[in-house]
Amino acid sequence: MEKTMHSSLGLTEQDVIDMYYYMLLARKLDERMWLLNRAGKIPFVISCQGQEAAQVGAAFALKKQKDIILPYYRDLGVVLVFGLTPKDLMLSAFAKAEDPNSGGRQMPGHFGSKKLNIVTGSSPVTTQVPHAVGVALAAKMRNEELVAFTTFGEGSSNQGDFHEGANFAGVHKLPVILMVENNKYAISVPIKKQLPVDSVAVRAQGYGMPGYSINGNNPLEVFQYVKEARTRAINGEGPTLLEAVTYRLVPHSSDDDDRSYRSREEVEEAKKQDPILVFKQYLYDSGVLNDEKHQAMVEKIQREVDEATEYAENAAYPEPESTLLYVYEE
Amino acid sequence: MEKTMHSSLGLTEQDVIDMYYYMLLARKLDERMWLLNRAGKIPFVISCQGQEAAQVGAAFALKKQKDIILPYYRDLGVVLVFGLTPKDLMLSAFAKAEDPNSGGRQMPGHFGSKKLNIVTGSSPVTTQVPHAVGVALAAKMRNEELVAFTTFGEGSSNQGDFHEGANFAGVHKLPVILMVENNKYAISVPIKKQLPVDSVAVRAQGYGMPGYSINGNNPLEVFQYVKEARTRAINGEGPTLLEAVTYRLVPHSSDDDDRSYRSREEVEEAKKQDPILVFKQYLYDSGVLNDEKHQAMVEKIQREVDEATEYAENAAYPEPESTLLYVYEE
Amino acid sequence: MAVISYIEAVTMAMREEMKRDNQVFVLGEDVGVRGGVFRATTGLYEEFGEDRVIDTPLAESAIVGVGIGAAMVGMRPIAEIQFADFILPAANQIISEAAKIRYRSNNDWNVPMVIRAPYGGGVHGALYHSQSIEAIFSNVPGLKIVAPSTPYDVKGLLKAAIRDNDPVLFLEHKRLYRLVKGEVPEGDYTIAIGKAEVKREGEDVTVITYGLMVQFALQAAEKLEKEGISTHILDLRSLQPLDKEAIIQATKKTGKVLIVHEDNKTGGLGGEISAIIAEEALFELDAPIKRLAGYDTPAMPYSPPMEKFYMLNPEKIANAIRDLAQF
Amino acid sequence: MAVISYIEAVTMAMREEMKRDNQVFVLGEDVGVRGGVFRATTGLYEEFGEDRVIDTPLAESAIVGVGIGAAMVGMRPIAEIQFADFILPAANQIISEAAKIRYRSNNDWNVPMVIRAPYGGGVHGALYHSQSIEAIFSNVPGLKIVAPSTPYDVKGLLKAAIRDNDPVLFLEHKRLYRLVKGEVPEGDYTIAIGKAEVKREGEDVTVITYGLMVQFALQAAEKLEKEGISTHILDLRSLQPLDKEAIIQATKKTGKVLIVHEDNKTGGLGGEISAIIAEEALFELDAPIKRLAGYDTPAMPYSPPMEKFYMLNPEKIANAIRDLAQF
Ligand SMILES: Cc1ncc(C[n+]2csc(CCOP(=O)(O)OP(=O)(O)O)c2C)c(N)n1
Ligand SMILES: Cc1ncc(C[n+]2csc(CCOP(=O)(O)OP(=O)(O)O)c2C)c(N)n1
Ligand SMILES: [Mg+2]
Ligand SMILES: [Mg+2]
Repeated sequence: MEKTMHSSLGLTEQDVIDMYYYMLLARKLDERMWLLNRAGKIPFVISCQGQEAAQVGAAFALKKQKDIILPYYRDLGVVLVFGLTPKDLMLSAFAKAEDPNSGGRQMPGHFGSKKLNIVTGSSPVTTQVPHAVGVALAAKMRNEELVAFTTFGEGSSNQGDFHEGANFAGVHKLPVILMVENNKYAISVPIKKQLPVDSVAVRAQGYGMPGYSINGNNPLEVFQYVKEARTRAINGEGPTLLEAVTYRLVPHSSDDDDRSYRSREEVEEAKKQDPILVFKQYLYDSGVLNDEKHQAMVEKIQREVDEATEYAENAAYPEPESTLLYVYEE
Repeated sequence: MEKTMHSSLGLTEQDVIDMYYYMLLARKLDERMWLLNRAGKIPFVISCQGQEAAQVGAAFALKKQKDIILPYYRDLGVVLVFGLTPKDLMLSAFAKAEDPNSGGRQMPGHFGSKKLNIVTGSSPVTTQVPHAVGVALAAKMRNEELVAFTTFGEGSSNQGDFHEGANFAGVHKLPVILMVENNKYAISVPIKKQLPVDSVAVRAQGYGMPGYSINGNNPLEVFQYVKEARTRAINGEGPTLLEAVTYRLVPHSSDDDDRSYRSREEVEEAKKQDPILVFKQYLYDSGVLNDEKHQAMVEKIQREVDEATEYAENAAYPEPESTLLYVYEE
Repeated sequence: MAVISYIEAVTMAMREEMKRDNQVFVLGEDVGVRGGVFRATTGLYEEFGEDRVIDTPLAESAIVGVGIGAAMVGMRPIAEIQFADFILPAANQIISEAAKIRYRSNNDWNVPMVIRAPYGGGVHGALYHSQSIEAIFSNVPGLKIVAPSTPYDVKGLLKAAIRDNDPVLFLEHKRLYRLVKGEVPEGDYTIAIGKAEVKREGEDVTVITYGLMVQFALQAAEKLEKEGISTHILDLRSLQPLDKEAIIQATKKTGKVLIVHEDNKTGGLGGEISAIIAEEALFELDAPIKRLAGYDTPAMPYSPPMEKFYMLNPEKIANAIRDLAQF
Repeated sequence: MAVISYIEAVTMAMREEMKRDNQVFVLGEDVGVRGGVFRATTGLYEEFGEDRVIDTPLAESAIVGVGIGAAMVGMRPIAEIQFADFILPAANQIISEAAKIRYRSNNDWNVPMVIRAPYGGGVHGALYHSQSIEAIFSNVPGLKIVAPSTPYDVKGLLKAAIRDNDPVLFLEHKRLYRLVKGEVPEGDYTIAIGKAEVKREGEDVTVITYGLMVQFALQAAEKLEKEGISTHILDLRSLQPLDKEAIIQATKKTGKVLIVHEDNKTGGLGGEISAIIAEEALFELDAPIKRLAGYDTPAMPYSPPMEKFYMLNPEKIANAIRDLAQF
């Protein structure tokens, strides 16, 4: 990265420090959740680790309270930027009543908050792609200046819903951004058994939209492409397919053991490109960050994570009988 | 077309006369079915008219009794070449017990015959694409030298099953040929409302396979591309996506009225490229066919269609109680 | 009051709702210029334009999925599935998504969408244009299912469905489209989803049914009246939620219950209805609870003698009622 | 005879059948090197190679659809759906295709395929990793459905399913995978699909159930025995076709029937079972036919107190049996 990349993109020093802060916050929350899981305190974790740059870079290019996002289960970085707090996320991890995503009904990673423009997500992969297209269709019909932004894994791009949604968006030239977070694996299945092509982005051509494969370890590059895609969308030029190439640094979830299907060397090699490290180096190199400031940030995050954990751990569970609520409008 | 195109493709005079014969036979059978429908004798017709060249050209490039085909409802031309007789097809149109496709259980156009390597088809579009891929997978596993060949409309290429099937075939480099018969409409919906791209063939790139858009009004061009695709498949080079560009010369089916959604001028214009006329002209120009021979062929076909109609009209219906048979193995 | 057909009532309800609320729009295959393959959307394209009457690509999962997305941000899509038989590519979007969105978001998001689907046989539709699909969706909390039998009910229920804040699967029997005409007021009225209606009062045998079979049962009852058999007919109208109270009342009325549906018997909705009675009104019964339903074959064949063999009709229903009356 | 777990019985059956018949192969997500997310295919990749244990792209409609294609030309695919909750993208391939191919081709083509799907809750799986999906497929003539409750039954039924010439949906309860162990012979045996089994003889109340609930019902019966209540337990094992004869016999045995399933009550399989009894054995009954089933919510929530509230357990079953015994 050029040392001045951020300023050439119109980002201030504070902006990039904020970006880094969100990336680190996502990472630290995620790490804490693993600890809590291993300590038997929460049943399940699904991670963002390795994908924070793609997530935070993209979210910074969107307009909060205006754009509507449909994130997938790894998008801790996206939803933090959009306004879910560490406390909200810990409440979800502990499945407590106050969890704003689902009131403890869904597993962690199933984000949703109407007031934050985060559309509720589910587990069956890729169903959010047609939803995002529908959100964009509504925006177009109502002449609202917003984009719908959705993400999914490269494995999930093989589902029929990806194809049907992308085609619909292309035909109607809708303001939607489809971003694949290509982390090289679908659980244990490596790219070459999922995809006959090197890049999911090439599929864009079949849907009459631009497609770009970009470095998902660089939040600034992701920021740039999402921003451009947003501009095109707002200008009525239709959808964009982006593929942010990353690597999943940890097992698929807390139920997985990745040693059976990938070598430790491969993982170690990937860790050298850990987006947190790479971006930290950039900020140091650009003179935006130094050890002192960094230490302060780490401590702040530490406190936030601690507080969130403590609050969530002590928060009340939902009433058992509340299981029966909200099947239909009440 | 070059006058000698067929010989440069290794086709004899007899071969191209046979091709033409099957095209004309398909057309005449189809026309008869419309008459029977309008006379109230059969409840439903779905047509091949305008797509005979694509169908017959493709079928000639395959190996009967070896390759396995999964045709769609318009493929009268394909299944005639593969061995279904006019009688068989009229038995299906009249829904008689002897219908080899389904014993009168399915609408006409739902082909199937195990002994002729024609896999049973259904109405929900595009489900045959994964089936074709599965047939090809089996062939690969068993080291059998054959290809699976399947067809579908351009509208149907927007279904998830197209994407999922094509991707699977690409990943496993399977011996399968996917041929889109692009007749410009999905019932009333014109291309531009179905597809954001000019050609379905561009989608091939997303599945790591070659894709070609070809002139579906020229049986020799279709023959050539299918033959090449077959060779690739047999050589272990994997699948091919072909798009044969045609035009649907008649309404979608006997239940449709196309005047509400396309102009008569457009249809008349397309009729100038009617593949039967174009190929007839080629055969005349090449000196392979003349009025006398043509007349004899027309008369032969006339007789075949008459005989088939008469036979089928007088054939027995299935026993009502046979409705209960073959839900499971018996 | 105009006398119109069942399908005209479908169109009238949509037109009135589209006028009333500009968030209402239609999407599906051939719904635009063509006005739908059955003509249910006739005139809507001309009146409301191509932005609100959208010819979609041929992809049911997208039709429903895009509808869900639009509905979540406050639009009121009416998605047309061309034939109910082709709803299955959208099963995941309907069952995993539309039906679960309110629940999974703890009441934060909801899906005010209608999915219209022409279903049923007796139209030479063969295996894939004749199916009844209600059973597949009858085990899906969060989804409502409606299946009217008259033009009047069509209009009132379709308007209620469009205004409902939860997803509604609206099943229109294809054979009823032009078979049945009835009086339908021009103006605004709705019929509450979840309420059954007694379509005929009687004393000897209770028939519980819905859709086309209501009409057939009424014809059977007419005939049986001359034989001195009095038939009570309950039209469920809504299949989810079921009107349990009405089912129990109808059972009490005669003590003999015949459940009729065109769908396959095994695993059909009749099982649920019978179970409600056997669980909550067993001692009201004077005879076994009978089900008259489609055979357990994969829908009905094309060949006319087979289709006829498969389909229920007023005679078959009359016979079953007679048997039960004589029990 | 080895004592093995329910999931080991799954693996053993597949391994033996893959050895016996080289047309048998496995395809699904993560079934290869990983041996399946639950480890059901452990060791198969190593033993039979990547051509016969295929890690597919993440696309259920293709997993089933490709399986169908291979099966039609004589292979015997075992398709794994990673969680039953994710079977819906394949609903069209299963219901419109696999189940109808023999019928629509007038017995010319057939689909000898098994679709394995881990289902059920009580595993902190939340809304989308806990569902019971049998009801959605119980109205599909042409498809068979099996849902065993013990390791012995797993092995015998899975082998029968693999050798069956029609498509079989093989439902494995996730919670049973490691909860239950039992004696399973090494060698070859099959259990006929369509045959229920009395898992416990009793006199006072009949419980008709399947899957995990068989184990819970056995625990409940154990407890109630001490209270002097004798419970008869019928394990359906096959859900399609149902063993009607066994259901009627079990009803006659006590005259009081409790149907138990984890799936939502409304539209669940219990309706069909109850209806069979109310139609064919009504006068054998001494009490209303009771159903104890999951609440009508979209599956069970994640939060432990809610999951616990939702899930059936031996206590809830014992209470229902006790109520019925006292009726
Ligand atoms: C329809 C469906 N099938 C299967 C699963 C189980 N599953 C959960 S995540 C996953 C892999 C997803 O891979 P990818 O799309 O690459 O996303 P990643 O987890 O790598 O970010 C699978 C198979 C699911 N959630 N939904
Ligand atoms: C899944 C599904 N949805 C809808 C239909 C109804 N339908 C039958 S043919 C057709 C149009 C098909 O268009 P295309 O694929 O271009 O083939 P063509 O008929 O033009 O040859 C439609 C919508 C269907 N058969 N299957
Ligand atoms: Mg991935
Ligand atoms: Mg077409």
